[in-house]
Amino acid sequence: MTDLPVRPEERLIAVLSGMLAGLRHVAVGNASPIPGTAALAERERSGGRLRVTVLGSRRFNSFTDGGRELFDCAAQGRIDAFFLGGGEIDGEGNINLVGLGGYPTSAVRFPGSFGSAYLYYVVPRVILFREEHTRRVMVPRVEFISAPGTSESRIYRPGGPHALVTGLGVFDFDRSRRRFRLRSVHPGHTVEEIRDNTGFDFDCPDGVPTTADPDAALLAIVRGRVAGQIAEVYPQFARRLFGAAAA
Amino acid sequence: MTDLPVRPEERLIAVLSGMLAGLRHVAVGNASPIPGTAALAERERSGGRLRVTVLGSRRFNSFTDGGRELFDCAAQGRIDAFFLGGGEIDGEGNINLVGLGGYPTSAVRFPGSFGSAYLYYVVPRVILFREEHTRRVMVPRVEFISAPGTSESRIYRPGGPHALVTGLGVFDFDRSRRRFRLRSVHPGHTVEEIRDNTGFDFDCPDGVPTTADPDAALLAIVRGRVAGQIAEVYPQFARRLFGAAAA
Amino acid sequence: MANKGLISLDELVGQIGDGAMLAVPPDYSGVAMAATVSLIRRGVRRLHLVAVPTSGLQAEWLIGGGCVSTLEAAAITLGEFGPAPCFAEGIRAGAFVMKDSTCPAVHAALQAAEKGVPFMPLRGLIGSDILKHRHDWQVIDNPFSAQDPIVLLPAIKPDFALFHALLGDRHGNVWIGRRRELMTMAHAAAASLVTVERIYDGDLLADETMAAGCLPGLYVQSLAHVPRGAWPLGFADEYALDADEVRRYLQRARSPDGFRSYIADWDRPGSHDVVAAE
Amino acid sequence: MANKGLISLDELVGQIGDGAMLAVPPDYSGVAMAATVSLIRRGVRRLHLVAVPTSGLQAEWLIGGGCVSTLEAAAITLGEFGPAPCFAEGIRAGAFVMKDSTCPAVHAALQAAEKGVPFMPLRGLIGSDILKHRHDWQVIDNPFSAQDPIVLLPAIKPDFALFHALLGDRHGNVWIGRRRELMTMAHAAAASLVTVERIYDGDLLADETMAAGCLPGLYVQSLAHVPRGAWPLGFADEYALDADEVRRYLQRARSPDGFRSYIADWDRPGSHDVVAAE
Repeated sequence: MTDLPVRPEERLIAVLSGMLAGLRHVAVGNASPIPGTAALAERERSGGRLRVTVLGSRRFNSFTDGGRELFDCAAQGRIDAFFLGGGEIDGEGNINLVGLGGYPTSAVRFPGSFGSAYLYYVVPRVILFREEHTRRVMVPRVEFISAPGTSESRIYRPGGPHALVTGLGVFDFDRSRRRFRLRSVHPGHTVEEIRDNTGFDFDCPDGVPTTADPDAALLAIVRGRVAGQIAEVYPQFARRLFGAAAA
Repeated sequence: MTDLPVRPEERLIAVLSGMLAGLRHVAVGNASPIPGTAALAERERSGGRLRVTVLGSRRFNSFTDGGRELFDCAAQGRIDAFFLGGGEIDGEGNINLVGLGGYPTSAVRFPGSFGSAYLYYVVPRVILFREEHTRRVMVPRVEFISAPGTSESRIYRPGGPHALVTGLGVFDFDRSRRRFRLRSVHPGHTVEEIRDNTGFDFDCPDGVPTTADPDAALLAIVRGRVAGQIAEVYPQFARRLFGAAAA
Repeated sequence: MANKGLISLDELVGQIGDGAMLAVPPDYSGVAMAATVSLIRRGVRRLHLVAVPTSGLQAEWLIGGGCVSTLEAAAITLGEFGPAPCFAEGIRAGAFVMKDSTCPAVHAALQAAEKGVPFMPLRGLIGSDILKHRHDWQVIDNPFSAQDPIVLLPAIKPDFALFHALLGDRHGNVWIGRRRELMTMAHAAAASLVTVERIYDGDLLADETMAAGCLPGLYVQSLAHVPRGAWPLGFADEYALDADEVRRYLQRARSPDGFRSYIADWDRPGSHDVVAAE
Repeated sequence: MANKGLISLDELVGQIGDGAMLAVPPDYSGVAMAATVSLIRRGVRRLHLVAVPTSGLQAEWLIGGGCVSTLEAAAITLGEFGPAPCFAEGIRAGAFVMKDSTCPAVHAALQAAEKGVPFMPLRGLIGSDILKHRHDWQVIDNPFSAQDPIVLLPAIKPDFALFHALLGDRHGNVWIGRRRELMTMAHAAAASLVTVERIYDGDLLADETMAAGCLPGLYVQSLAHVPRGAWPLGFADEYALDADEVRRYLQRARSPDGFRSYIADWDRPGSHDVVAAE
């Protein structure tokens, strides 16, 4: 299995997984196969010390107090990391999950903000993840702020954006400067390509490295045990990527 | 069974039971065998239309959301009647469940206010019940107000005292006048005896009637089915009064 | 059970009048889809629909049926099936008042109703455009701290909670298991209307293990026995989402006529094998 | 389980340091009495004890042992056994700070901590002397209404929740059944310490029926296997209150020496048959 070439999704899984090292508990929301796989992979690497809650899973979800427990648990400081996406994401880390072209009568309506307007504030390490990296998504300024990237200092906010991971590269977020900084570019892509496809300004050091490939140990974990685990919640994803069924 | 003479407890049960006629739901707190028996008797008379919640019972307690559910349920307007006692009760319906001789370092400490400082406000028909009717209990002014009998009009208060039932007689409470009014005197006792043993002033119409004895139908219910039901929670009470074991 | 006992599906939804505030669970938590179709066919109007905290096909169909005048939700999503067409079109046309929320805000506002308090505080939200557009929400300074603004959400008090559950007994007790948002909804609502997959013989509360996962009949106004009552959504371990049926809906919903005929023709599998009212 | 796994009773209570805020359930809800004795023998001091919302023999013994500097409770009662002597004497002597409360206020303040909000509103209370003496509570005007004062209670955030439950598994999951106040306590507390009557082989969360009544190990810092861990109190359907033992206690507690020797001699029935740490 580990002889197969590294697929782009596996590179993303490796990047996201690395951002969870040393944490106690990561939660993964709905419609998040890659973050879910990353979380389960890091759980394996940690020898089970990382607790993983995957919404939609039975095995990896121990909540027993209904829909509110994820949010209460986060508010209690018991969730270290969470993943959020965005129909639009801007350079200050604001995200739009609501719509485009006017509000409330949006011409293009997204599903809605889900728990973002809460979890973005209370989870210390929120990782923004969106595979599509275009100027349609990475905009100068989101049309509707489902949740802001930063807040004034008097606002209670133990949480916020930690990084942005896309199909082109990886950015860190600097909360005090309210800006992204390009950390790495995925193999086969360039800084210029990222600039061309990003509607906002970001910090870009000289000589941005290429995103590292996952090492063999991680690949073995992902393609092995974790492929079977994630298949419980995302059977089509697991089958397509790993040829795996629920284990 | 119904040939036996009416016992004082049965008279109290009949009085309390009559106060629950036509209600949807009555809750009975801890250490309340006589109110519990009255509630269950009225349930039988209503053909089961009166829902009875008896704390400490398994059969007559359907709560599944923990200790708060009684209070939440009351706040939702789903509990029509509740019983409260008092180490001290005064003429304005104030009750003291905390202590005597200073606060917080009371010389005589009672257990505490339990839920009275809440249920007295939100349950429409709170029936004060205390068998001991002496000047020690029925005082001019309680030393500590666990819960006040009345509130200013701007205070949210759908609930409050409905009546006071003691070992000597029955009082109605007039919320607008903030006073008790003697409704009946139990057989074998007199208005004068009640006056002598009451530390507060109350309204007393001419010719206060004698508390009616329970009718044969109610006695049969109480001594029959209900004696077995109340024995689940109050086995000693049921054995002593009715010779009954849990049924 | 507060009053009506075990009744038919049409009787159940017949209690939901025009203008009612109706709370419904998310797609994974037991959605009363058969009841929803019955409601649409009856032509209910001006519902204030509260998704707890999100909805999918149910909100989509109620909107398509012209039943909704206000929608409060943290999201409306058909998941992998893409945009919900009637929802999207209703938003474009301003066909209903959209009250965008966030998941924990819906939960907290229902808890306020459950506890009989007028409001509930909630962290987060400040700086979000959700808050900017929710004129029914307020920001106060936390009285226990200096310089600490916090949002207060008014209680949401639905007239009805409507959902589908696995088991119900003849006392109106309903087994909901881990799906405790159904309990909060039911506590918060004036009355709960429940369809159940199966009738449980006996008293669900008599067994402590079952009781731990029960909504007591105290909160349940009536209950109808509706096998496959969540179809075409999936339900617990009973049946999976019927993806073909959802795709069939999406095809037919391309026109208003198509939507109408879809709802008129809708028939859940096996529904003729069962007597709904018993 | 957050970290410590299945450990001995002494290790369990060893985590509760001087000055800790400790939340405990009422006598009917699973009181960790064996753990309490272990705590007293260890000589813990300055506990801030929160009864959720009342306590009995457990608070009485902790007070008698000189372990309590602050007590928050809606009531302390030994029920039919009459006044709790150490509690009554402690009140008279001002041996600890007494924070009188009312049941729903304790529940609501724990729910505030559970939800991570700084306060919770509650009806009632206004005009009560409880409120008059609770300088940590505030009255505000309901911002959603005119002329409507309402009490705000600050969150109670215990360091530890300590209780006894029927079943625990090796993942730290604990079956609490209908006793949901234990869940609120555990969510509100930084860590939960639990003694269990029996160890459950397997995963309590793997079965949906059991899961509905479980506190997940996520909240449980450690767990000790302590059969008859609530004795002499009764526990669920397992054993009834041992009235003779309570009377024995009351007799011996007439003097401080008597109390000390009672605690020193205390030994729960059958405790030598069992290996506490496994």
